Amino acid sequence: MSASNIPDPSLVRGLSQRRLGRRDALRMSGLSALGMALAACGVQGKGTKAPASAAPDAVQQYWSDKKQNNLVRFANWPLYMDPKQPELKAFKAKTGINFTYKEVIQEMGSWFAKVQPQLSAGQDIGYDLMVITNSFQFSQFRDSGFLAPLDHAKLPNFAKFAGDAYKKEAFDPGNQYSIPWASGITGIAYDRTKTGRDITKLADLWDPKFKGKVGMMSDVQELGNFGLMAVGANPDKSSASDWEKAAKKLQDQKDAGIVRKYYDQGYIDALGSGEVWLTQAWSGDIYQKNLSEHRDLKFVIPEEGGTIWTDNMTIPITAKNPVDAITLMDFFYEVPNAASLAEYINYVCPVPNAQAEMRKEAAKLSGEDKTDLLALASSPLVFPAQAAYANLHYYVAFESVAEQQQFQKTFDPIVLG
Amino acid sequence: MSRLKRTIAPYLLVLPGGIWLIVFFAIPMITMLSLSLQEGDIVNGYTFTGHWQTYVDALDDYRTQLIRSLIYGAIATIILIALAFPMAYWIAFYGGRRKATYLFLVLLPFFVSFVLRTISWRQILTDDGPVLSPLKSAGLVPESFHILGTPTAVIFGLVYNFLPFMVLPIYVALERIDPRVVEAARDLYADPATAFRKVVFPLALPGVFAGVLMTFVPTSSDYVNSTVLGGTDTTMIGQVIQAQYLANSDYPTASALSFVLMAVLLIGVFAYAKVLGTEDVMKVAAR
Amino acid sequence: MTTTPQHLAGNGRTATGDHPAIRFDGVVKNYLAHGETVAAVKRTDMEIAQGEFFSLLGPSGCGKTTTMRMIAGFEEPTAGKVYLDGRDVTGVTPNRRDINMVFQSYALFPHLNVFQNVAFGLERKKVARDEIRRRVGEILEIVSLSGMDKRAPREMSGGQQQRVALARALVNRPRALLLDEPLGALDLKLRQQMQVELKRIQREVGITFVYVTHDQGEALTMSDRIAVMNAGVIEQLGSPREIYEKPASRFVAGFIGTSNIVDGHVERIEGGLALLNYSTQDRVVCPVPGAVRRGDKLEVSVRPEKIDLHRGVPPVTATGGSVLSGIVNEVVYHGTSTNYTVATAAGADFTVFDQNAANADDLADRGDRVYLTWAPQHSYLIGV
Amino acid sequence: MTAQPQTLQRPARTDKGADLRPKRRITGPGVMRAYTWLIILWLILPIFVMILFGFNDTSGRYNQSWEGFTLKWYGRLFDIDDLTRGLITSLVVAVVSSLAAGALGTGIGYALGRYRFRGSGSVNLIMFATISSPELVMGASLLTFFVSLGVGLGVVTLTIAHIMFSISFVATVVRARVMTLDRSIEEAAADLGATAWTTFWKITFPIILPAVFSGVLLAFALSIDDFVVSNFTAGNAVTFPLWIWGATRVGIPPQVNVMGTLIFVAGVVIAVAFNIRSRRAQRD
Repeated sequence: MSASNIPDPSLVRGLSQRRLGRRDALRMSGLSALGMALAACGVQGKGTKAPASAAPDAVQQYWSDKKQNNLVRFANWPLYMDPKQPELKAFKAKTGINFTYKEVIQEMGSWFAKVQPQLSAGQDIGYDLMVITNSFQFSQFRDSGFLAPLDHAKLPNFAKFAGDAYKKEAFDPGNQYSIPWASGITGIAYDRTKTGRDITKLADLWDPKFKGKVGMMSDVQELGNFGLMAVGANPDKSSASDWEKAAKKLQDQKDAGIVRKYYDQGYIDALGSGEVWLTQAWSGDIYQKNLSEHRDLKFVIPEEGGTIWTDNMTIPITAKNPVDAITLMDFFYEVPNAASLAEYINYVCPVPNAQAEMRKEAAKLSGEDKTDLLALASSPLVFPAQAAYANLHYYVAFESVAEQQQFQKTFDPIVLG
Repeated sequence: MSRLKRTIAPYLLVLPGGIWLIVFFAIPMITMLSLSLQEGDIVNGYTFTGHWQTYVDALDDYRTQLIRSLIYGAIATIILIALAFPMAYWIAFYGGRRKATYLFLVLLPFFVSFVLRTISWRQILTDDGPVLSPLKSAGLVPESFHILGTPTAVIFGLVYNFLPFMVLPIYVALERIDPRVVEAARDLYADPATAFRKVVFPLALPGVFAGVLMTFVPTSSDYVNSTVLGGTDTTMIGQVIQAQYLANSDYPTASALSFVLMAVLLIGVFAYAKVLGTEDVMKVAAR
Repeated sequence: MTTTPQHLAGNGRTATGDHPAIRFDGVVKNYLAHGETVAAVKRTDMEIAQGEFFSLLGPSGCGKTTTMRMIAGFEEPTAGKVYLDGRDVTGVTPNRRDINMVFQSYALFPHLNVFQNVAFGLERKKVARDEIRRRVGEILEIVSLSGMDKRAPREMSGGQQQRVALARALVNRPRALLLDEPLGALDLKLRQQMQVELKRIQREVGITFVYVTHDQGEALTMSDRIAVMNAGVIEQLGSPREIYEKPASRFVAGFIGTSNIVDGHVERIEGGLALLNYSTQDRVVCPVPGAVRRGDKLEVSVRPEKIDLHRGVPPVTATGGSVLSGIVNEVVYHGTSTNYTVATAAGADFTVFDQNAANADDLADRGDRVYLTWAPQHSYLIGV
Repeated sequence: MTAQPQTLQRPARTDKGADLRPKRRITGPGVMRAYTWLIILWLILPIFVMILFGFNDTSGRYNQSWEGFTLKWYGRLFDIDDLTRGLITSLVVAVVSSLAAGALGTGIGYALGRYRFRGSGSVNLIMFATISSPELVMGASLLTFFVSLGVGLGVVTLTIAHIMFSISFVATVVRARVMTLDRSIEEAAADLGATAWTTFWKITFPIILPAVFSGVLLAFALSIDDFVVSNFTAGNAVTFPLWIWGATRVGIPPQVNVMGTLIFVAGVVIAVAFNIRSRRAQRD
């Protein structure tokens, strides 16, 4: 933490964006107690001074010759918007901009692998807007120069309505390349009827009583984070030796036969079907599962802490319609739109005012619809209380590709064993 | 003129498809070999350095998965022969006029997507699903008993998905046997078991060989079954390769593993085909 | 069919008559097999006359089919020239030769019905639709398939398919019709019927038929002339009678019907008859040309049905002819005749067909001593 | 009275016969018949489950436990745009690739079945290699190939890949048919005045057409069902199986079951129709 007060030499030399990210991460973690509510963080300016694509005139250069073309092509994850696409329809009605919406992103790694060839060849990937997670692929996208720098003059709603926490994400300081779509918390989900007791801490994931009934995530970052927190390390401040310890801890868990499987998002099905009794989980999933199947699955942020991540809207550098894209990005930050979106996707909403909006809307409804919406508006998983953030950690921030590869190599054998 | 036409005609016919296969099958294999010897990362690019170490490291890290895959493939293949043979035998010799109908029933799963079928099994075999739930309520198996996530589940899935590939070639081979040959054996004092052992089985062997060829390679390189039905210690090499390519973007490692897998399987296949004669195997396989 | 349709019979082309329908001029056909040259047809010269029923007869692999395929144009001669109607057609592709073929397997187009099969050639020649319909109807009548034009080939019997193949070729009024063992796939009874039928049709349409077969009976029944081929060489070319009665070689003698062949040295020559003696009472008498001298070694053939078989006593009647004694080895009863195999004093086993006529009581048994006699004119000197 | 000995004899005889026959039926074929049906049921069970859950009255995204019968998912079949698009992509790719592979494979199959030529061994070898190579490796190598060329992945590369793995199957089917083709049929056409071109289109092609057609059908089936190769070469294109694979992370919506059911039914109907047609053609 104190490191943030000492000027980083590489920063002075105006070196890599990644270092800036790391430095920022440190600062962020220091402020985590307040959920980053404090705006007193002068990183933004420095960030925009960062080299390469982040050169001060980069934004100007990129946007100077761009015009609105009345079309935006949106690439998103499956089931990340109401299939009826009410928000997009509203957007079209308001702006006259046509849209295509495709749920083509299923995994960060595979998405990167898929579009990397086209992007590096400078070809249009067929999308003007894509939602990507703040995993290390985010840095890969950014460091490869695949993301267009955002012109914040075109994002007034974001400036106005975005929760403060979302304005200074560690992985993209100053939102140079991205603004959040939705955010989520990684914690533990469990089926109270199976476990027979409340789950409160990470240690429960290591409880031999649940042998073969514990789900962990196959994403090495998520898995590694939990391993790190279990050995008492803070993921975003962790070192290679912490990683080793965490990997050992996770390997023990696996060898003891406690882990049923390393899941992608399939853990939801597994939890629902009784395949696992408790599992690493993302907050919104559990909400949706309970709502749609009238289940009472629990989600908890473990005592030792959970992690928070963000899925972000970005514009690929080769986009044909960036102006339309950035207009749409800003549109999602209008409070009613943000509320409408959150109603469907049930993840943490980056627009705090949406909570009030939802309650307002609920007042107009009656019966089950009203209760549901009110429940949603009060859900700590969609609008986490400030206190909840106290326990939340960020992803491990890597200083270099080599470091990231080392991290991956440390945890890969556990998942792929 | 016409003689020249006749000489070049086969080449003109083969050329378009042949070029397609060379450009999109043979050359990519070479590209993959080349990439497996390169160093770098996806952001900064790769350069060829003849880096054999990738192979050493990859095999060091994933030897277990490679061997496990071959073992799963072998077990699945053996089970497949045992399951398929009696069935093919019965259809071929006792199917009568409904032979085609039975074969059609065997092929029915092919009309449903491979992925969907496998996911469907997941739904059936799940811990509180229609199979295990009654057993658990009846107290026949402990509450924590499960099938999914075990090697058994993975091999079960492999056997399920590839059964038709074993039944068909064995059926074709058996169907070709002239029943009079079997009668002749009986006439020459062979009891039914001996007639089967000395006449039917040897004649069906090419079918079994073709079946092995058509099942061992896909089962041991599969990653869908182990991903959907497997657990923590059932990872097969296909999963590793898939993850290295499509999640980690570690192309050299992925290429090296693919190349090793292909080499192991293709050398096996070609040796196998050489011993048995490609023509025969292909003939049965083509049916 | 009493009247022959004018256009089928004459067609104004066969009437030219100056040229043989088909002429082979020094034709040779070699194949390259495993790097070695194999002669399928050795240097051959032959002529087939207009309107002739000509058969190429020989065992399989003798080159008869290759010869025919060279006429059709499916094979090109390695050397020499093929003339059709006096025109050199060497190197002309089959579809441009005015010759049609009836294939051994019939080669009917399975996806086309009878009418479409028969009309195929006419369509290629861009004959008018009405004309096609008329000619196909006509030819189907000739081959007795009227009203079957909508049938698919697989719905027909072997004999019917054969007729379709014939009609399909004939309807084009070819200069010559080539038939490649067309009756091979039919059963005996049908085959005999079709032989008569074919001969009738050929007479009616007056087209040159070149008929390839390995069945000597078939060739003898139908042909005007026969070329007997062996190992790529025409061994004998002549009328059926000539070939049967006067085989030019031991091969021909053996291949056409059954022949008994004896050899021996000429003892004396008397009035154009050579005498070969095997013992005091065993002798073969054979008419010979003047060039034959005493002491020459001769091969003499005699047909089994020309021989009389006498049991017990040596015959006194056969003074001027051949007499051979022997022991009966085998007796096979054939209904119309009884066939004997007799080990003779001449050293060769003889086959004798004894007609089961009215006096069928003098049957010989195995082991009986018999005498074989035949008239001098029934002995034929081979290879003259 | 005279009938008595007969009635006495008869049961004895039939007893003996009955003794021999049914015994064999029960021990051998009888057991195997039951076994065969058991395996067939096993093969069909997941299909049944898939169809059943297309009628499941589930309220949310998750379609896991039975909640009652409904037909609503059939009415809302095309509610999920991307799933619909995935299905359309699958169909388009399958149509294009099966036709292209049909053309290219027929050329190879015809040449191999019809001619003897230098290099046919190599063609056979490469076909054998494509058929017996692991799909995974084919997909992976194509991915490296396209990435090395700097070609973006998408519907085009996907189609290229599907054509590649289908060619050999079509060629094998066509070759088998051409080999059994009576050569004299083609000669007969030539003899009747047809040029090589006419012979092929009027005679040879119609005769081998059923084989070409079943080759194309096979290619279509391979393409529409393919997951492994597609996963590597589709880039940001999404096919029906790829969408399902992606959707497993959040639960498979009932529409997938419905589409799966419809594809299944369509496939079965086409196959049965094709089978009946060709069998009728054979019988006639």
